Amino acid sequence: MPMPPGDLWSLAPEFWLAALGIGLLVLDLFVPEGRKRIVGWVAIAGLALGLLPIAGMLGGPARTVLLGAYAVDGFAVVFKLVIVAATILVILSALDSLSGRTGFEGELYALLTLSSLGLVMMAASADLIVLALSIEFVSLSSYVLAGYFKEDRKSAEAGIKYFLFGAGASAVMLYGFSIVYGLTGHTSLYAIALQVRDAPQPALVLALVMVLAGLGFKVSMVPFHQWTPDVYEGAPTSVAAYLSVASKAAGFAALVRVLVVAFAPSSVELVALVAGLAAVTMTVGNLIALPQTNIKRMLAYSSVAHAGFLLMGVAAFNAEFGTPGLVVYVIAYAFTNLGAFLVAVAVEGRLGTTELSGYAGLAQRSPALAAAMALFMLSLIGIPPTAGFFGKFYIFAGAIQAGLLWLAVAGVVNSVVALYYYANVIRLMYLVAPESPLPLAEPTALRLALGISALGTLAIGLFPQPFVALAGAAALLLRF
Amino acid sequence: MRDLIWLIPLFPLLAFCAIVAFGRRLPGAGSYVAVAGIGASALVSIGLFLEMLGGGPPAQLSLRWMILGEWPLDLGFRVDQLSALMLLVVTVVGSMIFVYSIGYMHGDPRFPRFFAYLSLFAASMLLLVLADNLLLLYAGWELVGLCSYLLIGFYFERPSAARASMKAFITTRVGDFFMFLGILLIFLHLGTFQFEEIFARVREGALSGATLGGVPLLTLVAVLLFGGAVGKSAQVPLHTWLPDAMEGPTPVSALIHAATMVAAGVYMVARTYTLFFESGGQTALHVVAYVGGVTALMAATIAVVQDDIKRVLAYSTISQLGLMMLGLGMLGYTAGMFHLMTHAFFKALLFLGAGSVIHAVHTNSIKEMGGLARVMPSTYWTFLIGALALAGVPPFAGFWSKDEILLETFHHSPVLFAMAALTSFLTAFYMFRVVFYTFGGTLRKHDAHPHESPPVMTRPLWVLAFFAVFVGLVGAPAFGAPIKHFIEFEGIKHVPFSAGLALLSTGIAGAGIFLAALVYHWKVIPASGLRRAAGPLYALVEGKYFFDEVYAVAVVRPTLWVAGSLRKFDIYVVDGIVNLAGVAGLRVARLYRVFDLYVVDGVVNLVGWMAKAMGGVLRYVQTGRVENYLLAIALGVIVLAAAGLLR
Amino acid sequence: MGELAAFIILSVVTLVSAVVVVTSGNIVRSALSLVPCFLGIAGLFVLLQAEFVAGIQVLIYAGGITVLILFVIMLTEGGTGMRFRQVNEQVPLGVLASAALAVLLVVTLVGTRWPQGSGSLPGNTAAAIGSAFLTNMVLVFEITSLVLLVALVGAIVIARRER
Amino acid sequence: MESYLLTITVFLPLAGGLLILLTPKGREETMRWVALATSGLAFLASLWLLGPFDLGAAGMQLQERYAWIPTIGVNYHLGIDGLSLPLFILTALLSVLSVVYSWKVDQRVKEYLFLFLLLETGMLGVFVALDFFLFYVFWEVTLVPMYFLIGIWGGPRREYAAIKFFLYTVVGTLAMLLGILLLYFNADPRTFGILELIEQQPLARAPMLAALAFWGFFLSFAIKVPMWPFHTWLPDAHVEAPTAGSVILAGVLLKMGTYGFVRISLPMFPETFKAYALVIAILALIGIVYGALVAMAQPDLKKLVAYSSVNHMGYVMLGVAAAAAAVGVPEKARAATIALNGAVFEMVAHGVITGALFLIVGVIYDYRAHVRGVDDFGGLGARLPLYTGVTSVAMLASLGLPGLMGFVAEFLIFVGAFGVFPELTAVAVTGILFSAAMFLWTIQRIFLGTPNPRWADLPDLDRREAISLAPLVAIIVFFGVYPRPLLDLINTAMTSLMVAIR
Amino acid sequence: MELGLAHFLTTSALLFCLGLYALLTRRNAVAILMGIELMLNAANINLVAFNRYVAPAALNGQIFALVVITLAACEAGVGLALVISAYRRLRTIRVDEINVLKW
Repeated sequence: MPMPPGDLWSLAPEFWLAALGIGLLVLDLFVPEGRKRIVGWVAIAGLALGLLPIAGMLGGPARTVLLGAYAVDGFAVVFKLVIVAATILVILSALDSLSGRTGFEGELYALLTLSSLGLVMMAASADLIVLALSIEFVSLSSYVLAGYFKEDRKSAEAGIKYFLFGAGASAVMLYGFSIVYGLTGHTSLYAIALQVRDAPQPALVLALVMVLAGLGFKVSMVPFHQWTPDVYEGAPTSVAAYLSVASKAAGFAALVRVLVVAFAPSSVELVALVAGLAAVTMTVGNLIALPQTNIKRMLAYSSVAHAGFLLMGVAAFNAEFGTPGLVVYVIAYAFTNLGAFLVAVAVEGRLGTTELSGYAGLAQRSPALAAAMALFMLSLIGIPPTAGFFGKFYIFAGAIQAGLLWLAVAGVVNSVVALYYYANVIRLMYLVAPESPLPLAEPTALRLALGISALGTLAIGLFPQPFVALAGAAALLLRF
Repeated sequence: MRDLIWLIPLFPLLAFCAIVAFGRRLPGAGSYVAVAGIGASALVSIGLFLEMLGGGPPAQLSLRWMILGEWPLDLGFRVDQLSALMLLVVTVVGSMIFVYSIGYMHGDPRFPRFFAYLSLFAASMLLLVLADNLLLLYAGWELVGLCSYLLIGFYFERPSAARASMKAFITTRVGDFFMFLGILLIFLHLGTFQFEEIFARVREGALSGATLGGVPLLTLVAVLLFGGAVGKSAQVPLHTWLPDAMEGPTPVSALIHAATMVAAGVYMVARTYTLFFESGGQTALHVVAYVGGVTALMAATIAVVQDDIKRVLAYSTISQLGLMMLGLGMLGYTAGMFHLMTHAFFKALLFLGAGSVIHAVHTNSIKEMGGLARVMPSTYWTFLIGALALAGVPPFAGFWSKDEILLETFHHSPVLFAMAALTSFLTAFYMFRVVFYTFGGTLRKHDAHPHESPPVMTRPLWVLAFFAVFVGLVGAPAFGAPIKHFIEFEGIKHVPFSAGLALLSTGIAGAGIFLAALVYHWKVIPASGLRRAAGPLYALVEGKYFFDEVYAVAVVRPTLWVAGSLRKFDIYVVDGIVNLAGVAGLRVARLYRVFDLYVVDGVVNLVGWMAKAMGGVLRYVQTGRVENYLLAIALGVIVLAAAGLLR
Repeated sequence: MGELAAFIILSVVTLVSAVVVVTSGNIVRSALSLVPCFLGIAGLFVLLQAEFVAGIQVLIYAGGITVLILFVIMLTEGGTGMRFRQVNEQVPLGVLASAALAVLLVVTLVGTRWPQGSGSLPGNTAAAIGSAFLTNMVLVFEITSLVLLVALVGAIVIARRER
Repeated sequence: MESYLLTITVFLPLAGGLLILLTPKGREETMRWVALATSGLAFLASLWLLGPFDLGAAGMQLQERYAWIPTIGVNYHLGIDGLSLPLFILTALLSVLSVVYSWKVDQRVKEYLFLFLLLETGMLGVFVALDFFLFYVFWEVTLVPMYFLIGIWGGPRREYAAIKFFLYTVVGTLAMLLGILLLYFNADPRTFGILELIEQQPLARAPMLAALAFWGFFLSFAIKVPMWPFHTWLPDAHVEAPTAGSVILAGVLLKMGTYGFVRISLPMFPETFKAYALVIAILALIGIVYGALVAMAQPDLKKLVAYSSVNHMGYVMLGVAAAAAAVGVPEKARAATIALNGAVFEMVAHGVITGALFLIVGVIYDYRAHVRGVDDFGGLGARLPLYTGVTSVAMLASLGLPGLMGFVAEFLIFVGAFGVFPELTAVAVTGILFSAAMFLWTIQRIFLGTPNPRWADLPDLDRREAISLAPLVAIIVFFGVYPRPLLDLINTAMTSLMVAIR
Repeated sequence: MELGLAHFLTTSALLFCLGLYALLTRRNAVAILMGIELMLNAANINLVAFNRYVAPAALNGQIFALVVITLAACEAGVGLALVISAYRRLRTIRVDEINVLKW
């Protein structure tokens, strides 16, 4: 049967990204060694271009294309924007930090671009098969990215660990998918949603849990989070940033779509389940983050904790503040956490360490860097007027509106715990004397990336209206 | 004149400001300004007084101080006979003392500051007197307290002076505390601070029925107010500050701790007499009377054994104030105020005389003085006049007023009369003990070269002496006792003058003087003999009835102890609600080698250590071994599924 | 009846060889015993009238993946000839967990009343699948190709030594 | 111009701060002047408010209202009334004086001044914000700079004090956030507008939720005040903070707590507040006596002043609690009004007095002796007459001597509270005894007695210090003698408030 | 007794758990990979079986199965590549010895 051209147009971004990725691979062949940065810049330019068609779809009608296999709605569009933007920033940071540390620089940019395509599809796929495919797409590329520094013990270890864990999780998830398929006889989420209402309870729960294992692994939700710290610490810092922001965002998009679209109509107590998971996740993440001494590891646990906060938004999906809250939080978190990682990249690049002790007295050595880091830390704590605060505010609002006051309180307590290790970074940078007064210089590309994320962090906090509007658009997630 | 009353406190205040601002640059290094200030207000007060003599309505003047909700709060001045008299006393005695100080403080490094303080005191004292409401009265009350604090501690390099000043302020503040409660009660039940309104309401029985904790409210209020007076007028048991206050320069003792401030308590009782008078069964009055009586006697006994001339006078002041209270308490409204007035004059005189003596021989101990009568005649004669007045020898001022009090007492309570009588006997005795020691015999302090004080000091003495002689006559029946018509409280009829009693009191005074002469002049009876005769009583008196010691043990130390232990409590308990948790956390954390320096104790520990400890434990779930992670996945799935299914 | 017999034989083959795979102390043997397992599964597919899938199963799994695995074993420790303990110390937990899950799965899956689908599979599944891949499953098809591409590039990048 | 006056005043300091960030390194003097200029301008602007401000009228004036996040009904809404105006001006004043005082700070000047000005903007904003979201933002904005001020320029245990301050406050504010959200979602139409919410009384019919929200706000405000037993951050913070920081802490930040009680808790939850008024009054009472006694035992001058703040804020809370307890009891309305007036007046008074006291401590500690043990001194009175005089005035004002600002405040509070909680107030009055003893004892140990040779050559106040102290002393005396101008301002606001919650 | 869906499901369930067992107990990364393959195959059996019994109308199940097979192949490829590079660097593929990264 012929496809309506509108469908193809609405797939424009995906096509563009695919073309870009392949194009980069080809380009890489012709770019001589040592000039590979060109590939990176091209990738950045291409991705930036890719933003346009996506943005063009904002406010468009929510619909599915390819017979319900692929959703084109505000929700997907917003997440696509976040993902692509994040990828751009990551590549910017990689430009400086990676050159010289690997012989496969060009491929790296290509892989990042391609996997961003995978993420984009994850956010939009409305069919189990497509979902499984895109998830694997992302996973495979992520495994490779995590183990990219083959000469580095930690990187190699991160790669293999990530692979084994991920493969296991996705195997479980696929089995879950198969059960879902069995229960409804469909692979399209929307078709499933129609059937799932009177699906037999036990099997459905089992399926749900197995699916959660796979998606939870992507968003690093307790108890499927354990890869996070090891991989973040081992993987190249830029890649860690990428995983912590882009792939987490996409994971949440998929999670929400599956739960809200496919499982919400069923009689399973989703809210209670997710709320519980949220509480556990944020608590575990924060508590373990406290004693960390390595910035990447600390950020890893903190990202687990933030997954918990985001799950809070998922649990509140019935409330009108729930999904928008989630989206706002994702956006805020994306800018902030990327920023934090970018600073980590910069410090690692200059001092060659990712230990927190390296941040002592950063305020004297590089005021700009320290100020930015302080901003990001405050945002992660949730101090206004930063993005983090607004996200938290919105998520709490959602929880309270959904009648999950206890969860909100848990969130509050956790924020206080979190304050501790974030404030510790600030303390190190400002209150502790540096061991050497030598000033640090940040490279241009990184400075640009940092500037963007800092700007974003502040902008969301000061002028949230556009982002709220965006979230509102995202809220019209296509569901029955 | 009536519309100028606001000037009265203003002059000294301006003087104060001027001296603070310009200090030594002023004429007479500020002293002239101060004298001018008090002198001006003296003139106004005299004018006012004369007007008052002509009778007529009280002078009234008030200012809207604040509006709370829709309820305004006015502060104002009001001059009736009572306050007119008081104004007169304060300003006249005050100006004398100011003048005297010019000579006495000559060459003092903080000369201007002294006059600044004096002026401030005069201003506040006048404020107190003029107040037409409790609030303003209280304000003046506290301010004079402050001035007395500053002036007692004027030689603050002397630790004793510093201690004395603080003791004075805090002890009086204990009294003020009760007074303040009384004021609060009044406002709570009558909703006003204005004397006139209060009295009117009370007279129409606004508080008659009410009780608080079983005590009739009105009585309670009156007694609470009296508490303030007890503090200010150094009545038992809050009298201990006054003797120490003698650390201040002598003019200060004369002005503040003899003539004016300490009399403020008496004035306040008289001012709010209605409350006492209307109190059920006049219980409040009896309280006043008994406290006064006890104070009078006790202080007199102590005065007998003091060797420091100023301390003798101080205790005598306490005792005289006690007499005034006694008078007031015995319905002797007029008598009390009358004695206040006369006492102001002759006690100021005595102090200044003492000051002049000290100035001459540079010692306070009467044992070291002697034979000064010849070298400093005017001091001697004026001092003698003062002594006679105090002893109550007719026709000197003290006689008339004291006689009034005895009269009232005699009519209402024999017991108290006995005490009063004994007091006046002792008074005569110790005063002449001082006189004989100081002026009689020969100088016992040999390195001193006594000389008469400069005229700037002696002239005020003579002025005061004049008053000490004649001011009492306004109470003399021979002249129709004008004071009784000037100062009177409707509802109390005066007890008629009785010659017999007058004779008796004169006899008592004479006896006292005679005994003193026997012991200290003719040395017929050895002082040591008296001491032995008194025996333990002497020890008791010598030890001033051990008030200070008791307070030290019963009040001061406990307070400090409580404060100290509360501080520890604050550091170790409140701050460390969870210090135990903290310690526990510390252990765990040490165990896992997670340690952060900047978390040390307190509630911070709760979040800090406990969280860290838990984190420290939990992190070891993160074994770094994939098989455990994978197991976690499996178990997670199973548990979650079980949870989901079992619901 | 014959179906059932066939099923039993096939699943026995599958499971038994699977048991060998997961328990054998010799990594090479377990790798080899993947082959019968996969073939058995292919057989089951045939029983389920999924001939095309069965074929692919044989080609890719029994053919490709197993060989790949054997290669890797040879390139790594297998090649060194030394023998290591193949199981870690969480065997009991592992047994427990997988047993528990097995019970859970079997009970639920068997106990569930699955919806009865109407209609029947097309006779020529290969053709149907082919056309599906070119029509409404085209997206799946395309993505799959991209996934293969990424996997390829990734594998090369990782496996090749640094230049 | 006038319609933007508030915004301009609030953000002037921030502008100055940014300017300072742009000034190149090594131009410290310029930075200082910029700071002085901007904060000074802000102060002048705050005074200028008195012009357009209609003293007679109740309710919010000079309001500015722009949609900020229309989707969820958040507005940028500023306004000022008799309650906030005095505090607003006080804030501006103390900031200027602190800048003047901090002239000699030479370590990391740029950061110092920037943070200081940022802090000022936050504080000013808190007092004029009329939208919960905005209020919350400003509230938190004050937090971070203070953390740095304590943490970088503080005393030996600064890190501990700083993090402690940070933690306590954040705990409170997050609780407040939940309270705000509870109000928001129960309102109809939903709004973050403080005035609108007070108008609506959204939780009036849900006592359970009301209690939750109330305690949420309570936690936040009580920690800020600080009420016993949440006070333990205060001594550490005050002692470790640099002098200017302590001044701001004691002078303004603590007021934010009591301001919150009067501006929000009281009108928003009158019934709930009434229900718990007794508890809060008792806590306040404990704070009063406890603060005074603990202060008495402090060997450290700065700690002593800090604890005296606990004592004085106890008075304020006693007044507020009394007002709350009188809700709906017409015959107690008068007492309540008086108490409330007193409480607000005490806020200002304590701001001025304690500000002065901390400056005084700083003078001796930062630039003279570098010790502040009460017993390290003695006999300074002869050496530094001017300093002694100023100190005495401040301390006497603090112990409630008539004719000085402290007396008016305490007097009103006692008179008012006595009409509501006679027994408690009677006990509270002993507080004036203890504080008297405490301060006089301090004066004696520091200034009186035999001069300590160790301080033989201490200089008296220099011009800069005198300048930063003089206005405070003047205010203390003036409003002590004639409080009418200030009280009329406060009274209009408080009267309408009492009417609103009756 | 007629051959039914339940039979296939049982087989797949058992297969899945065998794979899981390998996953949990094997030290050798390659062995773990084999376990994963078994689990994927179990999923495939389910898919195909369901397609046959539950939703025979369309071929989604079989297509899904094909996709899974492809994915399995990819995973094997990438995974084994990682194993090799890990072995090069760490001289071991026994996962319990690969734990520099922990806590």
